[in-house]
Amino acid sequence: MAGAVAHFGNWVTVILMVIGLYVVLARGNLIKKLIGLSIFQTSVYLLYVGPGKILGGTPPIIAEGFTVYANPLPHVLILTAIVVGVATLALGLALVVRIHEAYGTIEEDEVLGREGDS
Amino acid sequence: MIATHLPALQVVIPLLAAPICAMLRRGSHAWAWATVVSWTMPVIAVAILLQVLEGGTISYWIGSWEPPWGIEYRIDTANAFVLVLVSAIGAVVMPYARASLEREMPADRQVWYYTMYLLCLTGLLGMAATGDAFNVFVFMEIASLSSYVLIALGRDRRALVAAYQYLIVGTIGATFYVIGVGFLYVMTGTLNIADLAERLPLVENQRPVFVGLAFLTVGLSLKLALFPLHFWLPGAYAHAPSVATAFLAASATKVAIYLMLRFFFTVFGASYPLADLAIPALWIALSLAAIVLASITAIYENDVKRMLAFSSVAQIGYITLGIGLNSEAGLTGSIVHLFNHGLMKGALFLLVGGIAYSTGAVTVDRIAGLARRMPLTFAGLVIGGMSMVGVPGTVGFVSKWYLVLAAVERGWWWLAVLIVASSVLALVYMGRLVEAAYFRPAPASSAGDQEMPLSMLVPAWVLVGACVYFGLDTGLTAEVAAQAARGLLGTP
Amino acid sequence: MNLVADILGWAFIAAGSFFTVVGAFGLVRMPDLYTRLHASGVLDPFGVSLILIGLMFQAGLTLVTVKLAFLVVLLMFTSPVACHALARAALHRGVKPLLDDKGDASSKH
Amino acid sequence: MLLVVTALAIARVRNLFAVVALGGIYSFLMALALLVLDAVDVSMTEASVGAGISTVLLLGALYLTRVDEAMPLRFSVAPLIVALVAGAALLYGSWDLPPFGDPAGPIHHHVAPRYLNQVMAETGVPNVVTAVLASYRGFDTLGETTVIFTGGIGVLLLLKGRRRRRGSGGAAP
Amino acid sequence: MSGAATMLLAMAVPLAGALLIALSHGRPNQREAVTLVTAAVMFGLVASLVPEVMAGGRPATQPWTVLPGLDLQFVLEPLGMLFALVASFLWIVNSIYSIGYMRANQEPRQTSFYVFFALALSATLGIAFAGNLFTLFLFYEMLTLSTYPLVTHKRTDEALRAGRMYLLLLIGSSIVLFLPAIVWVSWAAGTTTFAPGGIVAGVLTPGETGWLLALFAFGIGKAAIMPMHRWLPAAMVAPTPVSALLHAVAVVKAGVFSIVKITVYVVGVDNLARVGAGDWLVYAAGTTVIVASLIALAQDNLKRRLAYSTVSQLSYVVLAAAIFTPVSIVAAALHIAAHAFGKITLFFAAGSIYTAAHKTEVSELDGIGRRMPWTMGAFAIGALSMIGVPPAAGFISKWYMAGAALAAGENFALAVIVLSTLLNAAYFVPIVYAAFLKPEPAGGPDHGEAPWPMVVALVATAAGTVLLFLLPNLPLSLARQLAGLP
Amino acid sequence: MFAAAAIALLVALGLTVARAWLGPTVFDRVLGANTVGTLAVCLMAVYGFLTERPEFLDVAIVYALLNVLSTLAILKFFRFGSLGDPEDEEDAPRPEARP
Amino acid sequence: MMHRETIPRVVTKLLFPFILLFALYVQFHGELGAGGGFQAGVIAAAAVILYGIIFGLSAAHRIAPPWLVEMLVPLGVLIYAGVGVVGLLLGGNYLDYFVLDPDPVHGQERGIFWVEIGVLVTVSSTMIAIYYAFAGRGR
Amino acid sequence: MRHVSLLIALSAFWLLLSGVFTPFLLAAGLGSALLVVWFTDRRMKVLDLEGHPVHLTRNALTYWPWLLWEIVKSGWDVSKRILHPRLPISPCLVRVATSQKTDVGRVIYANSITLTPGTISLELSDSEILVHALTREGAEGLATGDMDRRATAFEAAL
Ligand code: NA
Ligand code: NA
Repeated sequence: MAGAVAHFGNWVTVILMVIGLYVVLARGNLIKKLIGLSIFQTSVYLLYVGPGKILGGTPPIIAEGFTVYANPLPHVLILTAIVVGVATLALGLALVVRIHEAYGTIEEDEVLGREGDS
Repeated sequence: MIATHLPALQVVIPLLAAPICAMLRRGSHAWAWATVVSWTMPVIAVAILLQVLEGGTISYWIGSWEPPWGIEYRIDTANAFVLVLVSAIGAVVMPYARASLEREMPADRQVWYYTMYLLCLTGLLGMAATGDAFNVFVFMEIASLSSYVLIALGRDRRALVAAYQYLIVGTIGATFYVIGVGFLYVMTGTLNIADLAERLPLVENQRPVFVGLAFLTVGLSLKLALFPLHFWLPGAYAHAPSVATAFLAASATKVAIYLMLRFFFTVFGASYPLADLAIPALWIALSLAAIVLASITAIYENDVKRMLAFSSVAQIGYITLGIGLNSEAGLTGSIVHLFNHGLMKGALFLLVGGIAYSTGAVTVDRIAGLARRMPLTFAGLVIGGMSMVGVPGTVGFVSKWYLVLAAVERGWWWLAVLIVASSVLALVYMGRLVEAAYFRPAPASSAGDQEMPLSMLVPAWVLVGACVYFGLDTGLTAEVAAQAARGLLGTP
Repeated sequence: MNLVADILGWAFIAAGSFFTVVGAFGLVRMPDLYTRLHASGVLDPFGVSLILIGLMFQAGLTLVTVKLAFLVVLLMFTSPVACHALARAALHRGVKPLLDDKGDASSKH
Repeated sequence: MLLVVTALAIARVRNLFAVVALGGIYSFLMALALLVLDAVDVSMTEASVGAGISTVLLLGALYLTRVDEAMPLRFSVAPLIVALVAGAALLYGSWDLPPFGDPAGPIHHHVAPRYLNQVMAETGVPNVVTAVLASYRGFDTLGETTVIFTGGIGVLLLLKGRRRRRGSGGAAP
Repeated sequence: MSGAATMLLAMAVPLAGALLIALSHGRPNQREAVTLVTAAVMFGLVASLVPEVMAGGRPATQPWTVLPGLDLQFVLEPLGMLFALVASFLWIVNSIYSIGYMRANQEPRQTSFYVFFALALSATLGIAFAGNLFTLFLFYEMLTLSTYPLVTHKRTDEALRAGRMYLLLLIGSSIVLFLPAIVWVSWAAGTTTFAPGGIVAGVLTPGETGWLLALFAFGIGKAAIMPMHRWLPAAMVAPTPVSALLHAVAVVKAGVFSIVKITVYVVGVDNLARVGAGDWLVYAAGTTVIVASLIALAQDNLKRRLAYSTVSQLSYVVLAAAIFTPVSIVAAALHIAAHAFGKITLFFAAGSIYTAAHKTEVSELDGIGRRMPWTMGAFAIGALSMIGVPPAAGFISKWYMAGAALAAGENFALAVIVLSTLLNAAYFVPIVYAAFLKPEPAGGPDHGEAPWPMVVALVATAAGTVLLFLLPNLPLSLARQLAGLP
Repeated sequence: MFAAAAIALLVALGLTVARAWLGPTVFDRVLGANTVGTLAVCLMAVYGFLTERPEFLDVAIVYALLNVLSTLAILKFFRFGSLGDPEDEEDAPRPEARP
Repeated sequence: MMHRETIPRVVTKLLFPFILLFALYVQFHGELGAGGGFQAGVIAAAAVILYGIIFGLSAAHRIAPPWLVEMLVPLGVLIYAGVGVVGLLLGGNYLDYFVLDPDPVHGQERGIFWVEIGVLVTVSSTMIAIYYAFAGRGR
Repeated sequence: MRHVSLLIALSAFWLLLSGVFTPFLLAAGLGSALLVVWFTDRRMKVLDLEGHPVHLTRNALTYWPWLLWEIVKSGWDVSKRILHPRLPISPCLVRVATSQKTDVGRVIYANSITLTPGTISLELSDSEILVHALTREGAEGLATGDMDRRATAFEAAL
């Protein structure tokens, strides 16, 4: 039981990853896929930041009266990951817009179906 | 003085050059700027390689913070070699890009396109040079994002779809990589690759480490298009602008392979000898599947760029096969083929791009009889094709030789025979091209076709020449690759 | 003085918590979009502001209080804007409000 | 928990506007979770990116495309299996991770202590995250800025300029 | 000039020739002059090496190390000397013939024809001079590639199909079987350098030796041991000079040459005789001899009949080698030369008939001997050589072969030789008979001999066939040196 | 007491997410999103007191600001179908509404 | 012309100065508390985007001209990477801030300050540029 | 005038947010404030009567407490109805007349309506506001025009 509680965060990470990955792989809508991709990426945030936390600690901003701080390194890494994620999303959406202009649809099946008549 | 900063300059120069390039107003200026910059890259890379060969591993502390607290650039023979490959390909394609892009892209986009190219170069060089597992991810994303754009701007609308699919797959791959690194980080507390290698034995045989390795492997396999995770590659290579295809085919997957080598051998090598895991059998099986199935697909492919793309998947199979063989000869074969395949695929894609420049689409039917109108192009294609087959005197032979040697060393005769026999498949698909171009009558519609401009032909032939030169003078590449292999294996 | 502030603070926080939960409950219970908007008005900004004000009493005269005050003002400014825009957009999109029959003794409905 | 519910809702709902709205919720909740994990900077970033920029981006894309997702032709099992296998692997691996919040974990004893203990003496910056971000690992952040730059120029390259007619494949050969 | 330098120069000359021919595009006279001069110079260089080899010298050079343990290496020994001599001489004759044939039939793409012909000759010399298996393999493949454009010269769909078959069978077999065999040798013996007595002797077990020999025998598809022979009849679509090149000058000869060379210098004759691992080869080769002869008998198309004759004759060489005695090796070496002269004569004749009379079928040749006496006379001599009747060169080699079989107690081989001789006679004699003795059908075209260069060439090779019978000293002594006989 | 407030806010958060999940119109979801934003802001403030580091209110302020931005963007967009000009907004193509 | 969106217009007008100042506050206090160049950039960009949403894209183009925005995107990277080069020129390694000032700690502060500026410039301008690209595509 | 007042407001805002009084940060604050004033005025052009209604500060002191009390009263009322088992609501739409002269005034009034639980302003035009009320009583309360008068008085204090 204690183990299950301790791993609650991990469960959330795992479930988010599964949902995200499933949406990316299974959904045909190109925008929905990108959203799934974002969820998939955010699952990583918890994976990194979770272990950085120390119970009874505080955020890693040095202040008087505190000695136990969370590990700042995962935070730094995830900041970068978030930025990368948003850049990817922007680029992906730009591509979707162009695909829509070229094919008139953003459903994967239809796009692939229309490749013949280019 | 400047010699000590070469590792940083290798990456920082194109990184600085990219924003400057973006501020330029005219495509021709941007081209000139990007050319100048990309030409300094191989100079630096070769200088680094010489330094490494002379003085051993270089460690450069960015921001003067000592590793593992700061980010370290750590260059040994293996990545110095990769730097040389990437920067050389980058330099060669630039003169080619001008004429090629002028036909494929509106003028107002060219400035940014060259910016993207410089960024892609930055990313790839950074991935190869850095000694920090997370820094790899950052530069991987620079390279990936820019390559999505480089691909998307192909003249065919299918380029957009290909780029989109590449973006999805590439992002999943990168995220898997980050997850893998995350596990390793949580178990060891460090991100520095050398430090990881030191600290992993302390947490040997723990599940998070295994899972980390698995995620890393899958992530990088997606990036390097290991069979069956290669599905994104043919579309991406087929529809991208020619210059982008040539550059990416010759360099992007290679850097991912280098990273795979780095993690398999430097990081995990000490504590988890590959032989102890179930991975090698599967790995070799996948590599062989790549070689055979992708080659067969290439045989039936009518679009020449797609044919070459499938051929790339097959050739990557050779490289990963060498990794799976896990011996000095095998790794030497892998590393030298990584370099050699870069040369020959670069050459072939540049040549095919030149054909596309004249004819628009490049299908086997379309190039019928073209050899007479474009003799130099097709002569290069023949040589490149021979290299692909592995004819002695070309680079393709050298790599296969080491792979066969490694297979024989292990006593796996069947594997040696398969490696050799698979060349026949390459012969068939390259033979189809040659037969069509030389031995079929040209359709009347091809009357206006002519050789691509010299600015494109010369770069292509530089790579063709390299295929032959390094096939004849193998000392350089094979020796360096062997040293890199020893470095990765930790043997003297 | 401190004690008074403390007690006042707790009172505000308790009231705020109450209204917040009630508002959220209304958000679920109300029959259509517009009535739900009313329920959300209990929560946002009303209940939330009460909590924030309570926190201000707890913090005393510090920078934190100023920031909390800013937050309250911000919510006061922005919440009605969002609420109004939402209702207006819904109306324009043809989401019909559920109306009580005019003239009836509707209050006992 | 709520995160999971929201994520499921995102997966379920077909109107993409609703998905955008739910995405906002998801982001807020994620930010909240990050705050609870003491990752203040990350939380702030996730809020500004997830709730702000992503929303605007998605809306922009939706405006240029369409709002509703088509019904899938069939329920495909393969993606689910792939996702579940990856999830199982992740779970398998995370089971043996150091317990949550345990100060004995390896990451609290290697590399990070120096940041926390020396940061004032070495950089004079109390926000350790900022110090690591901008100095110790400043090169990562340079790369990160370059990623933004890449994404920005990439979007401009794709979307700026004349809009091509629908269906035209591009320049004629 | 040292022997080694002469060898390199001899290989370089046709390359330079190819370049000059290419540069002479559009000037037929210049182009053909260059071809002839190149061929003559090459022959001169090769011939100049004879005294040294005869004296027991083994000029050697190692110009290039591809990879550690992998060298480009040339060593001239008697068998190579003999092969080089035959090939370079026949090139001269073939060139003369080609000039007549190509012009008379107004073939397209003549420049590329001469260019690739020259390249093929360079590769052939490379094979003849090869000092190790790697070098042999390299030039073997180069020969395949350089002859591919010649095989597909007509560019028709049929020609392209034949070309595909040609490439796939030859390169396929060489890569799948030949190359692994080389790797095996290299791995087992630590070297691929040819050495008298064989380099795997004592290294491999008898069973392994048998397998190795099989890999070589079938991997060297140019030797056309069944079922690797199929490319040869298919390649008949090519112009006659190309057929001559394939059947006589270079390609199939390179195949049997390689087998003999490997038998002698890699596996080792004594070794094979001792361990008995190669006995099956006698049966494989013998079967090929008989089956191919029977097929030849059934062919009406003259060139196809000649092609199957070649398949059968090549297996003579293999058969001889597979008896594994010194005398049998002499026989094999001699038969390479003898068959070369005989078969080129036959093909020249077939090409002349085609050029002059546009006839391709055996059944059309009634009475043609009277219109083309020189041609059919030469044909008769070639046929005699094939059968093994004096005064043609084929007799000597068959004589040695039969002797070796007798001495070794190889009754099967002996039976094959006898039976196939009868079969050879059965498919050649009727042609000669019909040409000279049957009446010409009415209404046929009125024609004389083919253009004079063709006639000159075929008469020269026919004369060579006879000369080889009368003065066999040079080939015989080379062959005896090869076999280690005094 | 802070904890009690936090629990109350969490309960409210759960109910709001339930509304967002249930819909049924897009506007219900937007309302849910906006309300979650406000609740999150408040929760952050409370959590700051709970952990004795109330100065992280900055984060809450950022949230509040961006919450407005995203809500306005969604609604503006929903009415006029663009993030662009008010001048031609009535002419702009409208996406289909889905109740 | 009467704007139909009176309420949002009036309220956001009121808020703009404070949003912008808040962005700058986050920027300059990145070393002390949460936030930094990235967050500040996003907030500043959000102000401009909000302006565009309320007043129209052309109005947004007026206050932040596209050419300027497109120049600022690379400029930020250049500033950041340039700080590294300065470190190089002053005899340190790349991105070495210690050499930026005789007092190494002060050098660190100075370096961090400037790279954060670089991040701010690139992030804010990129976000605006992306918004422009999407919003402008529809016309 | 507005510039100065905004500058002061922003500077104060900075100081309150910051709480750190190093010379550098003080200078940065002043610089930032100046920058923002310049930008909002010259480029955004939002620094007008609408955008910076400094003139309204005086009357805010009387209007706001009254409004807050209204909010509390209505909040309690709506809460009761939410918790009531029978959910006693009677939603209706009403149009209320406005007497404010400026947009700002009308916005203040409309926002006050919305802020008060139980009523939401839906449409705003020059002379009236369309209001959705949760209950008929709420609608009638608005119809008395008390809030309208107070809002007008607030606005008129210029
Ligand atoms: Na109200
Ligand atoms: Na209200």
